Amino acid sequence: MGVSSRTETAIGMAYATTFVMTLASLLSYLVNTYILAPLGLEYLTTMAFILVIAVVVQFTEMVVHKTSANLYRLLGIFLPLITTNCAVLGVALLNIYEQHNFFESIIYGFGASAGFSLVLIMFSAMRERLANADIPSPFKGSAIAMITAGLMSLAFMGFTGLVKF
Amino acid sequence: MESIINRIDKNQFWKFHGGIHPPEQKFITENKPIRTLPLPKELILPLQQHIGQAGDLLVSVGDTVLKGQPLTSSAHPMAVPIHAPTSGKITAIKDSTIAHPSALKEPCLFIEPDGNDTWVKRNICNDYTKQSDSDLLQKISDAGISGMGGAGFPTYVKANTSAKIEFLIINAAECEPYITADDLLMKEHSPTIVDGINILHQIIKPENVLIGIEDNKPAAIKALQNATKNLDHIRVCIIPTKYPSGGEKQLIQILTGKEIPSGAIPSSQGIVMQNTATCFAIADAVINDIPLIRRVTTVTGLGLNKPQNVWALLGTPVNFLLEQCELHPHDKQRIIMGGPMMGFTLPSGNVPVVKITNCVLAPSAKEISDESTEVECIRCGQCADVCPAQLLPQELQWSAKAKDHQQLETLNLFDCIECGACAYVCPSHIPLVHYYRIGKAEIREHKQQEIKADKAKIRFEARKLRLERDKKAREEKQRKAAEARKAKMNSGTVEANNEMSAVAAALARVKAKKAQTSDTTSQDSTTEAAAKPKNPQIAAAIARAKAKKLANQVTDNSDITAEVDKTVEAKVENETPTENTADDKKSKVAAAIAKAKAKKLAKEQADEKTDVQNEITEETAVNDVSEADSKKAKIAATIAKAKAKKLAKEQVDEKTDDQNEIKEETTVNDVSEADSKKAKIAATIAKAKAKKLAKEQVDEKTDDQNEIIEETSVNDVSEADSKKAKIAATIAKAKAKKLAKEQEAEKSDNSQPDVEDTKAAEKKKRIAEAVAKAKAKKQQRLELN
Amino acid sequence: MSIIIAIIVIGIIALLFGALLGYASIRFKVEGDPLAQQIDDLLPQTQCGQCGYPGCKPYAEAVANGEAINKCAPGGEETIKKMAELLGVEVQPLDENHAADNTPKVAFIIEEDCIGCTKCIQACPVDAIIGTTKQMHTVIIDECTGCDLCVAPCPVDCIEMRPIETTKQSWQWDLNSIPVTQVD
Amino acid sequence: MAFWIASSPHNHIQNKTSALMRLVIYATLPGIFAQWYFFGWGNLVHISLAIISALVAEFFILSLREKKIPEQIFDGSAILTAILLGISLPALAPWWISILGAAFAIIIVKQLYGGLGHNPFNPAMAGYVMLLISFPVQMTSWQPPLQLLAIDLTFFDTLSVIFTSFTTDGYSMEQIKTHIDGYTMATPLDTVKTNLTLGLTIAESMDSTVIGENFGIGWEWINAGFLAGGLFLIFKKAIDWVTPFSFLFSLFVFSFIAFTFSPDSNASTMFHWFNGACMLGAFFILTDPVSGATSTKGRMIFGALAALLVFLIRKYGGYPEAMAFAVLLCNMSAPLIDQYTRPRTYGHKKEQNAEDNTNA
Repeated sequence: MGVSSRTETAIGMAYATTFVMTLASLLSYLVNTYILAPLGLEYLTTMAFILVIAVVVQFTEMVVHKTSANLYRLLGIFLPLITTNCAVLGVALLNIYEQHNFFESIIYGFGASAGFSLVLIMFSAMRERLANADIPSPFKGSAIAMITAGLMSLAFMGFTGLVKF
Repeated sequence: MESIINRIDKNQFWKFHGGIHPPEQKFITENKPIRTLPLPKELILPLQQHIGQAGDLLVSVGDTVLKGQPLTSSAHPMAVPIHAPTSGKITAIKDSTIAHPSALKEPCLFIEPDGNDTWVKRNICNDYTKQSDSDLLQKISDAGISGMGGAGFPTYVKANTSAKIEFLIINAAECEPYITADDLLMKEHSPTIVDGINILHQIIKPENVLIGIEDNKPAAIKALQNATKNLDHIRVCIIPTKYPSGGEKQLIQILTGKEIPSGAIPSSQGIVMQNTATCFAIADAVINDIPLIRRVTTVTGLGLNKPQNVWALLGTPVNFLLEQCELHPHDKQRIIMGGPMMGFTLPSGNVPVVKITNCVLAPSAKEISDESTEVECIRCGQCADVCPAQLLPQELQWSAKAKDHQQLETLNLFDCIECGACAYVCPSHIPLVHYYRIGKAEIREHKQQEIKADKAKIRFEARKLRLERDKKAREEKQRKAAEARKAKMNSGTVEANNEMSAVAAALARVKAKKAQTSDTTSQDSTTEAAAKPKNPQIAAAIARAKAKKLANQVTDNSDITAEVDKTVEAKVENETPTENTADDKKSKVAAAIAKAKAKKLAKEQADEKTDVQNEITEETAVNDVSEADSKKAKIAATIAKAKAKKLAKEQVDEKTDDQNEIKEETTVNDVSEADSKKAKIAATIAKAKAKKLAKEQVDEKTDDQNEIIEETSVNDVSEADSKKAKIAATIAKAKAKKLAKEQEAEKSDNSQPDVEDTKAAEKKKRIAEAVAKAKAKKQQRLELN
Repeated sequence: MSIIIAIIVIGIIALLFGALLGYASIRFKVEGDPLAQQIDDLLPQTQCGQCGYPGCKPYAEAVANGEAINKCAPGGEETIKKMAELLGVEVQPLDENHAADNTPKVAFIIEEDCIGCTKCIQACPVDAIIGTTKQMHTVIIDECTGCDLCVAPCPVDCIEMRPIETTKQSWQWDLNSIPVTQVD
Repeated sequence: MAFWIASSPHNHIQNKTSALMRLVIYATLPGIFAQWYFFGWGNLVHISLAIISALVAEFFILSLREKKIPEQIFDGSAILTAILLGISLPALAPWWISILGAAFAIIIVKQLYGGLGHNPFNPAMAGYVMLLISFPVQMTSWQPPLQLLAIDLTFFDTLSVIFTSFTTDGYSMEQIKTHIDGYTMATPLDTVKTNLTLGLTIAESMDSTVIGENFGIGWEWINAGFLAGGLFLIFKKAIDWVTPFSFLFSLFVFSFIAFTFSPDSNASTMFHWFNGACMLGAFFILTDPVSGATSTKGRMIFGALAALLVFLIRKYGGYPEAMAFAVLLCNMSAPLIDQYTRPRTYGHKKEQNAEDNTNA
């Protein structure tokens, strides 16, 4: 919501999230396989992963701040908020759940974030177009964005059954 | 490059993107010869008729001028003069509506023709080929020739290019519907036009001369071909009719396939373009020494009975033209200067014909209907298909409506040539061009403002620097002067001695004064600001200072000192809550202190303080209290003697707070009652304070507390159910006891002066906590209620 | 026992990552935040002090440190919008205390009334008034920012703010404002 | 009198948005006729129901928003939306399906975004998808072509089925769908899909009665009707040719590759072309300028993307008819496509433009 009002920020966010997700699934795999599993501490995965994600996000924030101060400013609070993006933790946990190996984990994390990025960027392009639309005032801003998201999910229903597990 | 010429010879041209075919409507005037009009009664000559600068006036009101006499001159390179179109008298020089879409008023010369049409002395030149380039240029410039196609760019500037020119393109396309001025000019005066082209050729020395003409003017093409039969370097290029092929960039693309980069001028690509009418004017000026005082103007439209091309003197009011062509106006009649695609409507007929006026259009209601209503854009993209600049008009439109300037610039708004093709095809009838114009004007304005802001910033910074420098310089000067004086004094002369003694006396005086005041302003210098009694804080500061003085006067009495210290503290506390609430009180305190009666003061303080504390309990946040702490600490540091007593007093504070808390616990009724009770408590405390001496505090206070508790619980019994009240009372009692214990403990701590500060801070923290607790509880209760 | 192991393991992981972050923070250190400078660039530079700060730069610094962005009256909504975008905060309406009509104006000295006191010259933040003691003063229109700081100090009230006249160049294509003259 | 002041250009093409809409509506007629001929009155009933519902919804919203009601309500866009929705509904779906669908399309998908010109999604297709997801049973109860019906379906029968779900003779939907031989009938696309899961090859499926001699009884003619209408529109320059061409061509390419690769498990190109809502989508829905891409390059991509999605969903997806989903997904990506396919402005170098795009 916060970053999807302009394509520019959405693309920045997409990069950041992709980076975080891929790195997080990599690290969480390592942590799980080489630290937690040997010690029989699997019940700590969630906690450890949150730690991992927080660290990766912090790291990303620093990198972004260094490399692109402009993007850093545009993303603002939303950059650290990647931490709370459930998808990141979800991917990390699913990796364990589905018992992916090292490369599968990375690919899975990358794929999930690529999908997230695609939708985010598409959504932002739509919102940019909507910014100029003559929307009734009660629906301006977030309201119409939510409706749009709803309609988008309708469209994505078309992929039902496309993926065979 | 030969290939371009080869292609042209084969009549193969390039195409520009888009373009439209609006109804041409040239038949209205194209078969009628150019008519010469009688002299109008009055001529209105705007001083500026071209892009650039207006010249300086050479004449004044009342002067008699001859035909062809220059009226303005300027040394500015972008300025060309204007000339008197006929002989006559200048009747006025005033602001008048000019030929511009804005219909703004600009300075104009009014000439009343005398009917004689007397020429100034002319210098007819029969063989221009013998003249030097600079002479020719000077002539073109002096004749006041500027582009007659639309923009009005001074011609000699264009011709005086230093770049190597490959193509000189003569724009005879005349793609706008209705207009036939150039067409007729070519039909009737092709040889003169070709002379003009040759003059330009001589100056510019291009490799090729191309005349671009649309294929809907066969007669003009024929006339041109005849006139250029023997001239190999001139090629007449017949291009397909399509709007806007007469646009500079478009014509260049059609003929040469080249694109002029955005923001660049054609000469950077080795191309110069001139209009046919301009060529005619050049020939007229160079050969016949006739400055630009007349032009062919198409007066057309079905709203006229006699539409025709006319030789119009510059300055002829449009009204006169319309009269001559017999306008029969209808409701909502528009008079358009220029063509139907790019022209602009005139607000009145008083607007004069100027150098760029190639058409005056008076359409009937049927031809051009009135404003059709705009509906929403459906993104059909037809506008993008016809845009000759390959812009995205629909997206520009969204951004223009949303005033998203950044996006507009990203979409290259400034490459729009305002040809109107997009608005012409728009099925939703959106006046697209109008939106772009507004957008452009806004962006331009904005840039202007930005430039101005930058300038202002620089000036501001410069000024600041200067002021600083001045100040330093002044100080330096003073210092030097002082040194000089010192040196003089030391030199031992009588005068010097006198001076020295004078200075010494003055110094002594100052010192004495300082000594006097130093007692009163020992800790801070806020008394300096005493001149501003309005400021409550400063008033408080003064009051503080006064109180201090007072304290010094009665130093012996430690009790009173304590009281005074409390005053100071009360004031400090007064400062801490939100200012607007405290202002009144502060001034009150100030007034009270000014009276300097110790007892009264003490009482007042007590009231004040309790009030303030109550207030803190009610509204200030914890950090306010901590702020108070820091100030308190400061004062404490300076008044080290009174520390022990102050701490003791702070216990009272704490107690008061706790009492409030207790009371709040026990009270189940509403706030107003609580307030009255508070007041009672305050009174009690005040009494207690008045009585108490530093060492017997604890016992007494506990007693007092108990009393208060009894009181409050009794009050409660009468209002709330007795059980609750009893329980509350018990709790209160317990708390009071605990409190007393605490206070005792704290007192023992107080005996150690080293840890005083930390202890005090701790205690204050506890007060803050208590306050917060009380607040929370109160809120809870309110919610419950 | 396993709890202790768990705590130790988590602790070690945390330490490890902490070290990593610490290294990263040194490696990716960012020098100085040019935010105040950027904000200053957005402000209209009228130096009018209506925001309560003695000039645009001090206000820009204050905004960079968390001051409200809606105090610049000459900049109006436009500036607020830009600052909001820059700082990534919501657009706020212009602060009521600072609201003013922000049509561009310039100071104009009524020359007959001017007594040559130079007070306005001292007040002008951009040195746009020229003149000297006991001589008539005048405003350099192109330099005037329209801050109206010179109006108050004038002892004879000979300075007034006049809206900038529209010229062909600055015309905003407002067709509706064209006075339609009646012709017969 | 006073002179009238206006901004240039002063003359204007005599073409109106509403006229454009009307033209598109006329162009749907051949297809509708074919539909009526092969499937009876059902769709006509739905079309009229949808039009009424759409107009009422439009009126309601416009009056709430205090807009110019008479002009906007009859600009044709609402009617066109309703017609497109009515065409795509199963002929014998209950009456409330079309009412609900049209109201959803107009109120939520169109007017909430500000009405004509602002809606990012095609209202008709969004309405259809909503119905399909919410009421899968009703929305997949396709009536077989009339000639395969065991029962004679009159106009009144149709009305009766739509409003009461039973014919005047008391037959239920299920019974109507049942073939003379006792098989339950489905659309050709459905049939092929089901058969594929059953392990039958395409060739075997093609023998199915629903498919008939060519690619599906009735369906081929309906699609041909819409093709004719679409060509008419292109001829009248009411729609751009790029999108349908790109779509059909890409669909051809995808299905041809698949077909040559594995003819047993992939239907032929013609089968794809002339089944379902292919032509309707290609000429009437994808070309909706409001929700589509704008530039020529963008339209190419837009059409190709739609074709890919149609093919993928038809081949692998859970829903047999992919057109609506594909349209919505393409609508979604249209703004993005637009942003990256801005044509080079006159006088701007290629690289510079590319840079502009990345900045945008």
